[in-house]
Parts: sequence; structure tokens; C-alpha cells
Amino acid sequence: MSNEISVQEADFDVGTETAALTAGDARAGAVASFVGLVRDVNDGSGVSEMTLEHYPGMTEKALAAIVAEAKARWDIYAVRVIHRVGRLLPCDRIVFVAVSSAHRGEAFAACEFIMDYLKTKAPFWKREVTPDGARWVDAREADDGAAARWEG
Amino acid sequence: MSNEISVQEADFDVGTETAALTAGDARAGAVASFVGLVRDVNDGSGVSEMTLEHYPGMTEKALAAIVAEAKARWDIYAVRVIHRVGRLLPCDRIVFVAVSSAHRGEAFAACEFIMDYLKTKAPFWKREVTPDGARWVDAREADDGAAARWEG
Amino acid sequence: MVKILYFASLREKLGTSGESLELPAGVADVGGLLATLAARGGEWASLAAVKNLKSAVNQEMARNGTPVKDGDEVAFFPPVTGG
Amino acid sequence: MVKILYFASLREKLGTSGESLELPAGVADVGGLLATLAARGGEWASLAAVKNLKSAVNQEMARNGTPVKDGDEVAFFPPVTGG
Repeated sequence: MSNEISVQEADFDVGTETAALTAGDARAGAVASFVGLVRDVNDGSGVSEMTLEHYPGMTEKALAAIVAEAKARWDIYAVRVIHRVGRLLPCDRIVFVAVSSAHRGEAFAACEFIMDYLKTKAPFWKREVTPDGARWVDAREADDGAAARWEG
Repeated sequence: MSNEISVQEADFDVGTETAALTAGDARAGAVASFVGLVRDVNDGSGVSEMTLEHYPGMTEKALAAIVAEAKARWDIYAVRVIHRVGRLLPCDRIVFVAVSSAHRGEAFAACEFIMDYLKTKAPFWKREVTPDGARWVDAREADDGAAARWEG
Repeated sequence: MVKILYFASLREKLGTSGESLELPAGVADVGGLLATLAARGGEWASLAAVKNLKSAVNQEMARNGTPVKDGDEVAFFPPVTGG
Repeated sequence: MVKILYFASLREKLGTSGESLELPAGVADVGGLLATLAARGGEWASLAAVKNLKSAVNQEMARNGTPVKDGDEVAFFPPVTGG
């Protein structure tokens, strides 16, 4: 698929992206998808805005490798990954992952796998503004655990 | 939530429904969702159209009970379930389930749970038209297995 | 009287979507009602033999042992296939 | 020459987003390069002590033992937090 991965400042349209994934593909009986959003609180502090930094070049490669791994593991048809960078506000969309398949089990598993790997293997970093000033977001141990369950 | 469950002939807009789930709710960092679509093949036969029958009254009750069970099991914020009935063609959307939560793990689990229970506990029946005539779709054993893993 | 509903392949096979029935003496659960209907013969006789026949009483999933009383709504149908 | 990049909190702490460096004699992997940078002292000294410091060589995740040779692009950064 030519338009599988996007790293962009612009917002995206969930309905358009979801429909595009299965347009003209009547094999697909299932689309599982995920939208990540900016919360107004994190680690107990209010968050008024956030900036997402990334590693241009590596980001796209890392995401492509994760998608390829998902396709090797599950019988899925199409995948779409969009990740925003730059300045974002609470309730803004950050990330979109959608996967189509014949049946729901594989679509759900592949979608969650891609999110878990993205969270631990794709070079993005969040810097958030709180009442106490700006701070870099700490990695969550829960994310390492979520990624680890797909190993071995 | 007042507009949690809909059983309707009309199509729905995935983008609008997904956005409505978290509108003004900056606690939500995650939305997991699922769209089920009519495939053009089932059990080895081509499918040219499908009719979805349901049990009015019980359908809404069964879906509400499934959603209540999901809310009891996971710390989720909002849920939206839409199921279409009547005549549908390949590539048409059948069902939409979306769940918001602070973090993705609970949103994914609750969304998949609702779909698994819907598949085995909500009174819908599919009748599909194939080159050999119309037939009622057989229940899939895989669906019973998917639902059973949430038991006990 | 109980209101009885039939859905999907069952509705087609029996040629009716439902009926009202005076609950016979001694019939107090779904299994008893099913035996009463099957005793009619013809297509009805096959009711008791439908694989994985499902039932609901007052719009809640039921089993053969689920009580049925006057005024209830009882439904019979094959395994569900939505989603 | 190797191209070295620093991201996020590391970029801020070191006050630079990257540099070009002649690979010193005897330095052949990420760990060796890290030791060379830490030997500069000041903020650089803390590099070797950053908790869970991550690295990439030619835009692939790396470890201290990953080989580094002339012409490579090496990046150092904290654990990722996207998604």
C-alpha cells in the first residue's frame, strides 16, 4: 500500500482514513482502529499543551518495520499509521492506527501490537507544559510490559 | 451517556461517532474502535447481498447489558455501539463499537469484549444471498471461543 | 396467555413469526413449552431437535429450565450471527 | 567522520542537536563512542550515566555493542514516549 505511514503536523480525518482502508476491498470484514489523544492531565499535573519531537528519517523506518512485523504475524490486509508532530493541545488527536482483515481477531491483535511497538520503538518524544513549567514526559513502565508480551 | 446504543437501518459516520465519544472529555487519551463490514464471500460462496434480522426490544436490552458489563470490568469512559439491520451489500458497514479510556489497554480490551459478546449474545441474524440462493448464516464456533475467554 | 416469537430460520421453517398461547396446565418452564409446541407434529416436531436452539424469556436469554408464567414473552431462535 | 544526533531531553541538556566527529582510533562501537563523548567532562560526563539511554546507528535501534564505522549516523536519545 502506497500511503501506509504518515508523520505530519496536520490533523487527520478518522472517517476518511477508516473508509480508505477498505475502499473496494470486499474481502475485509473487520477494521480495528485506535486514536490516541492529548489528555489534560498526566502524572498528576495539569497539561496545557504538548510538543512532539521526532527523529526524521528514522521515524518512518521504525514505523514501517513495525507494520511489516504485524503483517508477518497476522493475516491482515491494509494498515494505516498516522502520527502527528509539533505543538498539540488537550483533546487533539496524536496518533491513528487502523488495520483491516477478514475477521476481527487478527485486526484487533495487529492494531494493538502496532500501538504497543510504536510506544516503545518509534522515536517520538513528548514535552508537555504544566503549571510548574515544561517537562519531558517519562516513559511508562507499563508500555514496556505491553510491548514485551508480544516477544518470544 | 444518553446516546450509547443504536439499532438502525441507516449507515453511520465513523469520524463523527469517534469524535463525539471524546468531545469535551480531556480525560480520554485513547479510543479503540471496530467496524464490521459485509464481505463478498462467506464459507466459500460469493455473497451478493445480506439481510439482517433482529429481535426489537431484546436487541437494545442485550446490547445495554453487554456495555454495562464492559463498564463494570474496565475503567472506561464512553461507549458507542451502532448495529445496522435490514438489507446490506458487500463493503457496507454493519456494526460500530468504540470505547474511550485514559489509556489504550482498557479501551482495546473493552472494545474487543463488547464485539465478542455482541457476536454471541445479541439477537441478530444474517441471511445472505449467494449464487445458490439465500441462506441463513451459520454461527461460527470461533465466536463462541472468543466470547468464552472472557468468562470466569 | 404467553406471547411466543420465532426468529430467522425458525420463523421461516414454522411459517409464522409468533402466536399467543394459553399456557397448558403443568407447563412451567421453557422446556415444557417447547415440548408442547413439538407435540403439534409436522414442522413443529422438529423444534425439539433444532441444533443449538436458543430461547429468551421476557427478552433475556433463557434455558430449558427457565420458568415461564402467564403474561410472559417467550422467543425461540437459532444461534445469533450479528456483528 | 560520524554524524552524531541528540534528541529530546538529551539535546536540551547538551545544548546541541548534533555534530560531526572524527572517529577516534580504537573506537568501533556505540559504547566506545559514548565513552569518548563522556570524557569531555561537564554535561557530557553525565551522558554515560543517563538512565535507559537509547541509541541508534544508521536509524536502527542499537546497543552499546553495535559497531560504528566511518560514515555512520549515530543518535542518542532518552526512551521514546510517542503514541
